[in-house]
Amino acid sequence: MGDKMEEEYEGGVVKKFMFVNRKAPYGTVYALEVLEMVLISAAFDQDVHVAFLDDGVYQIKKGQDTKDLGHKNFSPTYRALEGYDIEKLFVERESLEERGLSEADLLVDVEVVSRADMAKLMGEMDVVMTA
Amino acid sequence: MGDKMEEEYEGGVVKKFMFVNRKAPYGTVYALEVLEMVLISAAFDQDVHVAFLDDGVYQIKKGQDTKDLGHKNFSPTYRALEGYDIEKLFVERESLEERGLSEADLLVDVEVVSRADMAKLMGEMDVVMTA
Amino acid sequence: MKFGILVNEGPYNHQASDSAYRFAKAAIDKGHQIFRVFFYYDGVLNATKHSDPPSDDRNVVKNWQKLAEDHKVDLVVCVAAGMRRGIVEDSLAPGFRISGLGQLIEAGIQADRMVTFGD
Amino acid sequence: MKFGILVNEGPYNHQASDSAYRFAKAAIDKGHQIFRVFFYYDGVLNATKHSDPPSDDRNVVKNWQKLAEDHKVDLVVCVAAGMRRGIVEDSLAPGFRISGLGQLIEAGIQADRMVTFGD
Amino acid sequence: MSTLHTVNKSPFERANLQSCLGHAQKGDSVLLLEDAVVAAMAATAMAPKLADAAQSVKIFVLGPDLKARGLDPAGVADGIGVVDYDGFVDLAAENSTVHAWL
Amino acid sequence: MSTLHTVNKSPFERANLQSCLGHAQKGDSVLLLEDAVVAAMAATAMAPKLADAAQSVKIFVLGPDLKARGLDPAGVADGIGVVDYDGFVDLAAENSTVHAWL
Repeated sequence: MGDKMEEEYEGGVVKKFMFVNRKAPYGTVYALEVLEMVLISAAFDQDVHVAFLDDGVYQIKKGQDTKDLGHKNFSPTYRALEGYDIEKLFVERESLEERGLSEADLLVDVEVVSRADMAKLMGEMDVVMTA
Repeated sequence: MGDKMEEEYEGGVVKKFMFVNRKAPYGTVYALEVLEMVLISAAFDQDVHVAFLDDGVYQIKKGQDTKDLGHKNFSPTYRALEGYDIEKLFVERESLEERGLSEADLLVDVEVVSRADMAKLMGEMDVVMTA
Repeated sequence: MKFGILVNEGPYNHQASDSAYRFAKAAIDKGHQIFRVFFYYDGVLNATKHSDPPSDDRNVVKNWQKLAEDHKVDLVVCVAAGMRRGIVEDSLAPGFRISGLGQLIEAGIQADRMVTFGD
Repeated sequence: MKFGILVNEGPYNHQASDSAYRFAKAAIDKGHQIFRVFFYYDGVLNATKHSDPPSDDRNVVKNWQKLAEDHKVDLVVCVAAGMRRGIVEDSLAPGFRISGLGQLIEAGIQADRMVTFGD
Repeated sequence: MSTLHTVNKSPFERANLQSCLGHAQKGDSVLLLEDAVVAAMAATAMAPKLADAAQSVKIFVLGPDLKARGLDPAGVADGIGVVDYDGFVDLAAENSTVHAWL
Repeated sequence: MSTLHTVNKSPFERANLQSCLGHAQKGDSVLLLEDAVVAAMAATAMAPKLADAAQSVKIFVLGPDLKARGLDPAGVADGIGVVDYDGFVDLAAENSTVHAWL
């Protein structure tokens, strides 16, 4: 996919993008619409990072079942990101711990990092998108 | 005003209404639109209470000047409530204190009550409107 | 029992409108009456006839419409809040009507309980 | 310097759109360029031509329109977010255009700084 | 006279649950819904605060909102009742006033 | 490389200022705007937290948002700079990235 996309995007610039998720899913639409943003970004051949911290960690909690709400359950899409070459997913350890969650509760492969390392990583980005 | 309104409103029921303000003004529109709700309620001859707690206490801070924002400064309207026979304004003391504010900082006459008394008052209401 | 419902937020961005709809539906199914649903603040945006969400998601506007159709629920949009946000007669989906804020206070008086859904 | 701006919230309910407008205006007045303003989430509601706020308050939609007129600022509304919320071609105020989310990523690449305003 | 208090935001992000618990009276009920359901889980750092509150008020959590977020009703803290929308309606009917902490 | 962090919500109501301060790096700047300006006042219960943060990051507050809320710029805590929208633009230009804590 990478080659095709590089032809499509003529600018040639590669920036470090980070999409930061701090909010729980379903109570607000941000989680879903950020995910749509992440998917689109795949077409631009940028260096894409996706971060989950604070209540954002609930976005990738296993076992989401929205039948009784009527909302679309979009959580399986996080597992599809790999197919778009979006593989740099980071979760903050402290955020998991405060919420009584562990890596085993997550539905997708991620790198669990400390708050200090997340902060350092954020500092290396060119573009940070939040909602 | 009371007599005229009683004729207009045929139900004859008088309920204890409370409009609860917990949010700061300008960052969101809730303060302004709750105030519009309070003004309308005056026409229905109900037992109206207006409560300011948490960041809602900033709604009645003296000296608001919105010239540089373009927003309408609606704070003078709180002083006009008395003309509509809406005189039961309550402010929570603990909320003021946490914010370094005192009664002298407020632009309208209010009753400053403890959190415990505010809680008790809330418990006596028939209808609580919040935003 | 007669319930009044206040919806403070628009469709999709917040769950408030969905929760209000589920509550209203459950109340009706249990034999209660919905005296009125009043849409205020960004809640007025629930009344737009132009909403066209992805087909694999719920349709918030249609849910309200159907509730109005099936159970004659009175769906009232605040005129002043609507004008600020571009919800006018022309934009209304069937089942909604525009009126004044007095209709909310009236609901507070007439209904046995007012239940508010917001952000 | 080239700025890209992302507006996440609609007019009136949140200050985000006002803050974004003031930032854009100040940047232009200082000689910077606004590469694009992208409206996403409830931000798409800033583009409605039907907004008619009280005359003693600011007109958020008109502020953006005038900025586009006076300084040729590119105001882009996300098509998918707009469809959910009822913002379609017919509802657009002059100065706004509808396009895909790719325009936001492009702004992130092309602009020297992306500045986001939200809730 | 008793009040059903509803809270719909996560206590990790917003202060409304705390403000609610600071004002609820003995015998009142508190319903956690939408993003507030996370507060009901026994394993979170919030659990002691909720357990404390449950001494004087009845605490409930909306099951459909738990399930949507992948949270197992079996993991809800002791003393917190799980209800569905029917139960929400019953709580609103049983109490004389509903106060939404927004 | 340095970042301008923007925070627009009151720390009495939301956790985003705290999360921001937990991630800002030495030499970064933090701008308080909209409802977050209340955090800049010396007299509030938040002041010690902000003073602490000001040891390693530069903290600014947007003057027009202070004035709108009736808060006197003279009452802003020591070490916090008051800027207008021009200053906000300068901060965004001087730092290499802008991170909005929403």
